[in-house]
Amino acid sequence: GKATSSTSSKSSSSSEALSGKVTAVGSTALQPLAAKAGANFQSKNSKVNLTVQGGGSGTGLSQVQAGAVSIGNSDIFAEEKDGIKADKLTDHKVAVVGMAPVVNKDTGVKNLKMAQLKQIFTGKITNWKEVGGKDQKIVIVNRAQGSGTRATFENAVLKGATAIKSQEQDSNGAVQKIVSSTPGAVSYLAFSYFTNKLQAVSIDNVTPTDNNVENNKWKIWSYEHMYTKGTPDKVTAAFLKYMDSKTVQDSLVKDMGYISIHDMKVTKDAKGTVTQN
Amino acid sequence: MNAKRKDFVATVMINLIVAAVVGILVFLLTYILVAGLPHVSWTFLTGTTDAFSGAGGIGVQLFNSFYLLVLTMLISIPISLGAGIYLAEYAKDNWRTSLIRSAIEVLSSLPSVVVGLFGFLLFVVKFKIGFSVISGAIALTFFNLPLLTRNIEESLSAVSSSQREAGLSLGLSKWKTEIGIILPVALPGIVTGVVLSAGRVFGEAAALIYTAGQSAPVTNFGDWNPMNADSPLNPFRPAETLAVHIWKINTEGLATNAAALSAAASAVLIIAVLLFNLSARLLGNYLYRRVTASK
Amino acid sequence: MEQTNFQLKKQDVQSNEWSARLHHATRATREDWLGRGISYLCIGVIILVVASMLWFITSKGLATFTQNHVNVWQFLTGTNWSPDTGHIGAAPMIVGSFAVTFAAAIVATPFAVGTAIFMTEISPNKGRKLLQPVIELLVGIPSVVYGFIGLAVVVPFMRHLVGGSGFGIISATFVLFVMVLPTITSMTVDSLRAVPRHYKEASLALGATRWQTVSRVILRSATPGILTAIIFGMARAFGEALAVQMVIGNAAVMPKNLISAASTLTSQLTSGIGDTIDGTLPNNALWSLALILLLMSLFFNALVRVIAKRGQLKHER
Amino acid sequence: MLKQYSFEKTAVQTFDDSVSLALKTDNLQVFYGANHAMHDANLEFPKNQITALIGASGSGKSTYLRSLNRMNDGIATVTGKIWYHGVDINEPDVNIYEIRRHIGMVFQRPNPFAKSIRENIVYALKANGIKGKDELASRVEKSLKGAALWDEVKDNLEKSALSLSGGQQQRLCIARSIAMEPDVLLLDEPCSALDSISTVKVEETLLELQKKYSIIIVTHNMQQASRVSSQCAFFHLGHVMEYTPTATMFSNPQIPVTQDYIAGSFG
Amino acid sequence: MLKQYSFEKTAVQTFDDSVSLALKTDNLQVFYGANHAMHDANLEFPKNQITALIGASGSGKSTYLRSLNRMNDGIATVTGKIWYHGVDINEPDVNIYEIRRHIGMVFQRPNPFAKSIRENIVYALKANGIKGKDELASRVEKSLKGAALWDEVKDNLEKSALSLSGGQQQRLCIARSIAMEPDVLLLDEPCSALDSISTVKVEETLLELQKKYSIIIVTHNMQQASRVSSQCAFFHLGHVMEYTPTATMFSNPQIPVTQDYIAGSFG
Ligand SMILES: Nc1ncnc2c1ncn2[C@@H]1O[C@H](COP(=O)(O)OP(=O)(O)OP(=O)(O)O)[C@@H](O)[C@H]1O
Ligand SMILES: Nc1ncnc2c1ncn2[C@@H]1O[C@H](COP(=O)(O)OP(=O)(O)OP(=O)(O)O)[C@@H](O)[C@H]1O
Ligand SMILES: [Mg+2]
Ligand SMILES: [Mg+2]
Repeated sequence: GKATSSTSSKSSSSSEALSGKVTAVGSTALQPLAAKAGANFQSKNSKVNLTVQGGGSGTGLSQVQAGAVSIGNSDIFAEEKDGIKADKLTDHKVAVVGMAPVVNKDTGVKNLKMAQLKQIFTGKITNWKEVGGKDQKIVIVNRAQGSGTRATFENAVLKGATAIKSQEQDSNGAVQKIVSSTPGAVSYLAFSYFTNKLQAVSIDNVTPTDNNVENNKWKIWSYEHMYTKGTPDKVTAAFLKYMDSKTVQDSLVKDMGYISIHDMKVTKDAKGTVTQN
Repeated sequence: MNAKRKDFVATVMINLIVAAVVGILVFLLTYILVAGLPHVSWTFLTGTTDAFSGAGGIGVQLFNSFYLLVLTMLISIPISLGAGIYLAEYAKDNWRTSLIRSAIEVLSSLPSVVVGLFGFLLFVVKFKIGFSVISGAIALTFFNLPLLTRNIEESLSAVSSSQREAGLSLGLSKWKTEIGIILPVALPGIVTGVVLSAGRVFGEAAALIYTAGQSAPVTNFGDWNPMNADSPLNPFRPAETLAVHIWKINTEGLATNAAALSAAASAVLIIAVLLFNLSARLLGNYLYRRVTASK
Repeated sequence: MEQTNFQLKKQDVQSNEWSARLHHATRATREDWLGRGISYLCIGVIILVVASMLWFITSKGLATFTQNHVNVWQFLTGTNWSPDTGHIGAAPMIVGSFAVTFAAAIVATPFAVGTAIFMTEISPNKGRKLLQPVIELLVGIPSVVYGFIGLAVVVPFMRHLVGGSGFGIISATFVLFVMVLPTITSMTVDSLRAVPRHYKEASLALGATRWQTVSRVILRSATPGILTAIIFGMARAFGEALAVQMVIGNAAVMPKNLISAASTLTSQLTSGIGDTIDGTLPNNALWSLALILLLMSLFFNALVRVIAKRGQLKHER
Repeated sequence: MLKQYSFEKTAVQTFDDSVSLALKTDNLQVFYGANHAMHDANLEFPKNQITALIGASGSGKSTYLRSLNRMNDGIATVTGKIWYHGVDINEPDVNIYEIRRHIGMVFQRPNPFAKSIRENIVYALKANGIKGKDELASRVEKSLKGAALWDEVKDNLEKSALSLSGGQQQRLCIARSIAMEPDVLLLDEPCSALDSISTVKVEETLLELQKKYSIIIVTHNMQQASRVSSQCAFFHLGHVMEYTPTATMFSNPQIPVTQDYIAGSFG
Repeated sequence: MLKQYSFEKTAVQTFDDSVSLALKTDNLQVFYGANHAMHDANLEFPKNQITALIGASGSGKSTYLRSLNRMNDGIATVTGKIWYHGVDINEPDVNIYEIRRHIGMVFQRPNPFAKSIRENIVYALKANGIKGKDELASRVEKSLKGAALWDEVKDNLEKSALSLSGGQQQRLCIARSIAMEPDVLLLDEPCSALDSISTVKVEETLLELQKKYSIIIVTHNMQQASRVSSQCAFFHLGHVMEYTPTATMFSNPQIPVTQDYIAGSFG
């Protein structure tokens, strides 16, 4: 759609009807939330035409930078991506997502040390029995290079080490299915994709829960961003404001298994430095 | 007797092959139908999707799939017809023609995501058409053109040349002969091409994600004026198709019953394809009989 | 008798009226111009589409070499694919695509041709009424569904059958085989049906068995059509991503054997493209994969065409 | 081995000014690529007569006939002149569609369109701008009567033409041609696929038609040539060897090659 | 309108025991789906003679002929018995390939394979397991001589069969058939696409061949029937109306329908 948006003031005495076009493109992880919020927003502002599409964080950032869309959805800080001039973009954090390692149920592993996890993903440990599980080969399922989830995971777990070459999938759904059906499989997923068919793994006996994310006891988490280029226009600003409102943050965000930005007790910056609020 | 034994062996082999193929087909179809049909209900068929979890009905997506198909065919059939006629009738048998043929075939080997991105950058972004049915239809046309063109060309040139001579000897133009006399006879073959490419349209996801989009805005099925923004016929609205919906549920869907939803949607899709194929054949046969006056 | 020279006859004098009549453009002439115009236009549109796709992919795909100054040879032969760290060796994907496409075409062809023979020569009735609709149905199943069925059925099956994780070229081949089967079969059926009937009769009347007739007369004269069918099948296999990606293991490493994880050009491209930024090396590298794919498919096309020319039989319609 | 006959010795008649000609060719030559299939054919076809072209298989009869209404365009290279109403219709700028309207053609194998009987006739009429239900219906009736087919099909005009018997199909093709009201009708072995009854019918039709049309017919059947034609041209290996009144040709052939052919003793 | 003739009144000869028969049908009926195309045909074909089948288009001649070597399998339903060497070859368990080897067939339109002349003949031989260069070469020569084609093609055996003239192609098809050394040769209007010279050649070939083979030929051409055949069967609307020695049929037809047909006055 047109990246531009126009506001026509068909003013009544009390309120001004918003109108215009907003297109948000990018992260598939953020897409359902944005879509639902967008639909709600639109039902309140019938003159607004709001489209939310996926395409991947890279696409979102590229296109918002090019001015082709009004909002670029991303799982990742713009600063983390080469080729994106982050200073030209404005970040709007709309949710926090926690991620955890998941393993196939019959590996018999429920808890891992951070170091072990790193060794597994760098290929130093290749059998579950080395970490107290069954005698079974480890099958690593990674996320696609460049994906936000992988970046978050590698920042928190590998800390600069390179993951061993392995299977790569590009969606939570595929990972979920592969891990639950492949003996010895290990990967990582956003909390909201946990099912009873796979085993979420605690790290150093910290369980992957929202609370632990909120106080940064659980280290693997990231923001969901909505980027705009320069100052957003009126409708876009109104929508972003709506995203930050209590209505969205307290119900939609939580329903979806994400963590409200309002509940966070810490802040992380693009370099990964965490500060208490 | 040797030859006869070979014949027997070959027949047995072919029957085995067919049995294997049929086995695979039947397995696939039952797998999808058995998993999906129990979850299909009227509300599922007509309801709207929850943008959030992907749960809920697939009414809009179902409509979108058909609408996109119709639009795609409206664009691609005339073009491939013209191109097929060119290849069958006007093209000389030289290197230029075979270059054209190769180029067309290469087009069909491009990954859908490439075509999708091309469509995205060109139609959605550059021409500012936006995520829309029409962008999707154009992108899908790119897939359809090779197969349809080849198919139409082959169906046309399979028609006996004596029919062509008959037309020309009456002073009919080449074009009139081709359109009025050869085309009707070639119709059944062309329907095969249409059916095959329709399948591709129904099943395509990757290209549509970037062009027709992944949202199915609730449309007003009472408003059939294509000019109106929320009319289902508006070609400029984003339109998630059933295949894209299935893809979405499977990749990022959060609904607790995602597996059932996807199975049900797949089953519905198969039935939709079946219905389309059957009606395309029926229509094809009807037209064939009409234009050729055969029983 | 001697030949008489041409003499002007009475009727030749009144030529003006007829000359006008026979030189005038008529409806038919105009129709022909129109028709020519339309069909040239249509082929022009297609050429334009192909050309712009080619230009699009080529310009994006060449950026890796022109802007990022990656060595073409290293790109083609390197085995380390991690664009984020600047390593872009596409050999694993080239080998993967090559293997999967060829294997699928090789496996699918006998099945498709066998089925097509059944549908045209052995049991035309059942073929037309039952097999054809069902086969055509398969084209409409979305790739994801194939992928998940592959994941749920083929991968565990292969795991039990040959060991390993079950992900690999062999599983991908199997899934692709099912996916390209409909295309190859339907198009083969069409070309078998187009073989003139009297060819078949001539052979049968000589006491040749059905198989002899099929293998030596019918298949031979349908060869060009069958090869086209295979091209289109391979094209589909080349371009397929979603399903392959789930069952091949999608790991950018040189496949060691048929059951170790591998990846294809298309699956890497599809899974990576959304997460890269326009104009950066990782993005350009993916487009280079698309370019390779294009070139490979051009090459196969030419190859099959050459084979077709060789084996072609001239026959009247 | 084929006997060698000299191509120098030919016997080709011409007509004087009192005879009006329908068509005439001047040094017509036809090449299929490098294959010189027709050498210098100089023939004159009088109006309202039937001229038969005879000769062995491959002697170039069809090649010659198809050149007359430019059906060889795009297939063969045709040089020389074809005079029709004082116009050389072998010129590139001539409107070939118009020529074919005026010079109709019927082929060896009946080739009706896969349409109804009526549509077969009406299709080309409509394409040439002839409209009006009544006009069309009367043309259909007239042409079918002209081809002696009306009685057999008048109750079934909507039936598929392909359901007719071979003989009926061929007569339909003739009807289709004469519905365009051509001047000249070219027929390439129109009876070779027909049984004797149908053949007789077609021959009767031709004899009737020559009152209105000039007819040129290729035939293998010498009896047929002698039954229907006034003039007869004998082709041999791409050369017109003899062109004389039919009676002369069969009773008193002028040159050795024709004599041998008529006697059935060459080759 | 077609005149109605009674199908009750037929004149079909049989032979006494002194004549040895090549083939014989007993109540042969053929159905194309619901279309009853051939009714109760009872015909006996004597050895080493030529039998002609005549009749109008659509009367069932081809249908009958094609049933004799089971070419109608899968196309039509054929009931009744076909006796060949004392075996009913219309039984389902009979090896149809063997039958077709012994009962060869030549079609109306010459249909050589798009292979070389030699390959056309060798194809079926090889398919039947005949090997050995010399054996094959001698068979090729013998059969081409048998079909009176040898002299014309002997220097060009590797040429494509499609480059031959129509008459040559048809003789090649005959050669291809007799290379299999069949007992019986079925020919369906073998000369309808041929010029008179070629026709004469083929007829001569047939007259020669009858010394070794029994021949059944469908023809539209009554002159041809009278020239080559000893027996003649007349078909009408799917019924065999008359079967008599050829001389009798043409000079003294037994029943009204044949009389009318021979006189050229029905239909
Ligand atoms: N389309 C073609 N391309 C190349 N050569 C051709 C073509 N048509 C005919 N010829 C050649 O031209 C010559 C004359 O053929 P033509 O068909 O005119 O003979 P014809 O007298 O009509 O024979 P017939 O009685 O068999 O119909 C032959 O040598 C033939 O091989
Ligand atoms: N394959 C077929 N399917 C259905 N009906 C057929 C088929 N072939 C022939 N018939 C019908 O059977 C009848 C006899 O046809 P057949 O071909 O035997 O006639 P014929 O005597 O050989 O005629 P012709 O002289 O035209 O060759 C006709 O009514 C015809 O329509
Ligand atoms: Mg000819
Ligand atoms: Mg017949």
